[in-house]
Amino acid sequence: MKAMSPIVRTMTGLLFAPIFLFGAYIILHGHLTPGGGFQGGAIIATGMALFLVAFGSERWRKKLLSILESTGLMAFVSIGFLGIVGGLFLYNFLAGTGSPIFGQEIAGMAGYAHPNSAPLLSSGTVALLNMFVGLEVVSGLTLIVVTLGLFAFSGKEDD
Amino acid sequence: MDWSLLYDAIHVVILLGIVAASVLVVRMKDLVSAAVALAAASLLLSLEFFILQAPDVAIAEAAVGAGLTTAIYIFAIKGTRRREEY
Amino acid sequence: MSFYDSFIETAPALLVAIPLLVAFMTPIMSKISSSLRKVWNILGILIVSAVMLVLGFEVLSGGGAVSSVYVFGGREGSLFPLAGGNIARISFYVDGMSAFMGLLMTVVAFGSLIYSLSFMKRYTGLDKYYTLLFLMLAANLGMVFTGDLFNLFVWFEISSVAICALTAFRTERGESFEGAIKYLVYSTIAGLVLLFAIGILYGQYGHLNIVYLSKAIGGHSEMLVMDKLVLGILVTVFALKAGSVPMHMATPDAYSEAPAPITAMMVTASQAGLYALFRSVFTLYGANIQITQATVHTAGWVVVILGILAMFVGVTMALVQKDIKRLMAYHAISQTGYMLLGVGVGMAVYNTPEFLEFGRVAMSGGIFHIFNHALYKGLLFLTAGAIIYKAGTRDLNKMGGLGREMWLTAIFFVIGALAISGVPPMNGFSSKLLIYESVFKFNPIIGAIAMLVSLLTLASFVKVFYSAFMGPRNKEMKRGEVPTTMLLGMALLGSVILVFSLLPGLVVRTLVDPAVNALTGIEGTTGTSLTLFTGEGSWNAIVLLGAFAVALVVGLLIRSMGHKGTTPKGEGAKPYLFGNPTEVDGKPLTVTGSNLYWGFTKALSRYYRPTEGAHSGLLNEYIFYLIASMVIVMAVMVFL
Amino acid sequence: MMGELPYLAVVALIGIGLYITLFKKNLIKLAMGITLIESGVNLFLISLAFRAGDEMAAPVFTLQLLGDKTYSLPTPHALTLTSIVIGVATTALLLAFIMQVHRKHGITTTEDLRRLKG
Repeated sequence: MKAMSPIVRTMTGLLFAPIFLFGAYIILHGHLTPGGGFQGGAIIATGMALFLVAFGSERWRKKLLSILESTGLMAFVSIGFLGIVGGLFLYNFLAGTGSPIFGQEIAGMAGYAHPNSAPLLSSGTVALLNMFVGLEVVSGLTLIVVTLGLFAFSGKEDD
Repeated sequence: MDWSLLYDAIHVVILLGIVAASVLVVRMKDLVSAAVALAAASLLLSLEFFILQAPDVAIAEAAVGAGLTTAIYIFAIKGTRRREEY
Repeated sequence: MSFYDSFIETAPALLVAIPLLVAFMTPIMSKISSSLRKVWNILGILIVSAVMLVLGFEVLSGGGAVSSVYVFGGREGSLFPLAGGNIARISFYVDGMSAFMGLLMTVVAFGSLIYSLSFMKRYTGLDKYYTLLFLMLAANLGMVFTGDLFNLFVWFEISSVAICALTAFRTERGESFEGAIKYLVYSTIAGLVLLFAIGILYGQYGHLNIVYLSKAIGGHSEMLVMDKLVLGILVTVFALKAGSVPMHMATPDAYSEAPAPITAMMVTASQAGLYALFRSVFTLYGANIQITQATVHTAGWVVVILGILAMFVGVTMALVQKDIKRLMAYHAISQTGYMLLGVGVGMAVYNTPEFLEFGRVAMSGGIFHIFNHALYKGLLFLTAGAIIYKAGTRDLNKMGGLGREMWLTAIFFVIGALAISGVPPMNGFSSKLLIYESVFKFNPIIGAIAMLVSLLTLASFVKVFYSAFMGPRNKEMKRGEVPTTMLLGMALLGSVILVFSLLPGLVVRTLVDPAVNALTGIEGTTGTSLTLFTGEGSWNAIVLLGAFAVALVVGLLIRSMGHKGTTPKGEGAKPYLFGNPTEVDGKPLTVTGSNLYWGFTKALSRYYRPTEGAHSGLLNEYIFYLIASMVIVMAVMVFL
Repeated sequence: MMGELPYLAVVALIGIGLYITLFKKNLIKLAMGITLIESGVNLFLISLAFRAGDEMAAPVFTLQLLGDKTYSLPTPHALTLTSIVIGVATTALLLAFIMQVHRKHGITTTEDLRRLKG
């Protein structure tokens, strides 16, 4: 499909950054506040759809998107397999170990009645899983929108 | 002023809006209008989710239901025919 | 805890996770090179089969009780139940029935994958094909291992989406999209209704775990109306997944349009629906049978009636088909009827003295038939794929004479056709014998219908064999036998069928009895290593084959006593062989397949006209059938 | 009384969705009907979660800081999220198929989509 008028393109450029930032926030704080990988990913994908409509769809690289999608899913399952080290599939082997990657202890914080009731770097693998789900959802949903958009406007047959 | 009354009134208005928007989906012969009505229903539904204390679902519904699904529907209508004949 | 124990404990999760990992890695492997993708896929299916074999051996040799409980993210020792009996985690349970279904799915997936290697060679987008194939395997396995209702819904939907995407895989055929749309709309509506029912159960009991819910449902002094409604919905939705009449409308469309190896796997996916049906009646509603007995018996009768409808409508519709795959798809529906009938009889007499008398035998027959059906139906779909691969057409009237060059395929077809028609000594006969004898005691008329349907099945496969393999050759068809990997896939399934035919008692004892025990909680057996006990008599394939051999030897002896050296003359010198040119006045002397049973269909035109009219192809009508049958089943559950 | 109101909307949404799937011939309308049924089921699950359940389940208190005593159960939220994901996947797949049949055969209604029958 063709790109739209300069006004739309400028506005999209302005809007895209906040949408992306909001989505990233939702993903990264998925283990603390409402939301998570899927919600944040969907928000970013909405921004991508806006981008697609405004700037046209000729230069989207579907191959890259599908590789990103596979990577996200694969990383998710791999983290599950890593859990076998701790005993079982999908076992949360990072939580509370004190490791710099999301391993911060949350002991001693009970009764801390704030909506954000734990530090950002806690929760072990949950946050990592959220990120990979986010990656997968962004690329997957964008892929769906790009494919359907290409199909609808240019009639290019692939898939 | 009794705020809970206002809260209930908003609740009722949102539910009525959902039903009205879905009736519009049935009535509209122009499919793009129907898709927009569907998006409106979805957006009101996400507000309703927020009222029912499900903020995470509300975010997802707003992004997916009102955003992406509508985009997909519009693409599909572009790829087929815009009017519903009968 | 030894390594083996912890492996067994983790195995259910691995069996879902490994196909998922293989599926997601396939596109990346495919980007590197296509032979790497092949190796990766074969490696994946080998690992899955190995894990499934070990797990299956462990569970089935333990007699069928729950042998492996896996809780996601749980720590050893504190797995189950959590404090206060609150089970908030996702858990997998594997008992005899789940292991039985898992083994079945893995065997068929193995055969399909090997067959696909050359069958799908001429298509592009194969990375997506194999991704979806493994996704479907993961969904099927997840559906039979899951221990909570919501996961059942998720796997149900993933399986539907994968099936639809694969049905539409061959984009050059416009009809494939039509089949995919119909199946997708149908299964999506069914899935949403299922989610609604699960929501009702959650709202009432605050749990999704099947074990917990089964205690809660039987925990009242009498059944709640809501629970009966939910059972009605569950029975309808899972009967739809299994492809039972009158919710079968989209099933033949999807079966006939999907590539042949996928159709073989779709049969196992539909049997996952059967599994869910049995599990929801026996495990979810049958745990406190004193309270729920009346409801379970009503559900049993509903299942029996659905089974009879599926058997009869399926086989009669198959008899008039011209498309070879559509014919087989209707047979799949008809055979599903046998399983519903067998297990339905078990449900209808559950917890009464009759259950020990014939109900358990009927259930063994039904569950044994699940395995047999997946094997021979898988084989038949693969042979159909081979026939289409060479003939270049699906229309039975345009084929002919393939038997001379494709004699191996013809042999595999005959094995499958004899097994599906229940001709002794094939495996289909052993399971049908169990069903006939016990159903006859339950209700003689239903038993007679079951036998009649078997006869019609044989008739329609005679039609296929006649049209495809015999008669004059069509010049446009390709010559020669199909590639070796396709033959290998068929040979795998065919040899398993032969083993099952010779040792029905052993198979029943090792595979079926643990499954029945797991479902009903009543220990029992219906076979020794060679002989199968039907309650009335017994069946031993070796003895029958021995009698055949003796008769053959006697016949040959008599033949050797006759005159030697006589040679036939004239027309008698030309025996009617595969592919002989038999022409009269320059026209081939042949009756096309669709005219073969003209007299029969003409005589039954009063039945055929409305039945064929009901399969109108109109999606709105199909949805109406679904909703109407759901309402009827719910009303029956509540008011009877 | 306010707690029961969403259930009326659930009935309306599912009813309207079923009406569309039973009586509307246009394929895209049919897909919209399925989306409406899905919204209805999602709303049903979320309404169930609101102020339901027993003491053993872990509730979500969003408005507790404001002195509101109502709570919501987290499990149906997870169910609804999954249902939304599955919904968007099936909708996209269905619409892709619908576009394909239109491109190949010019089919837009269920009346024309009946070459597989009998």
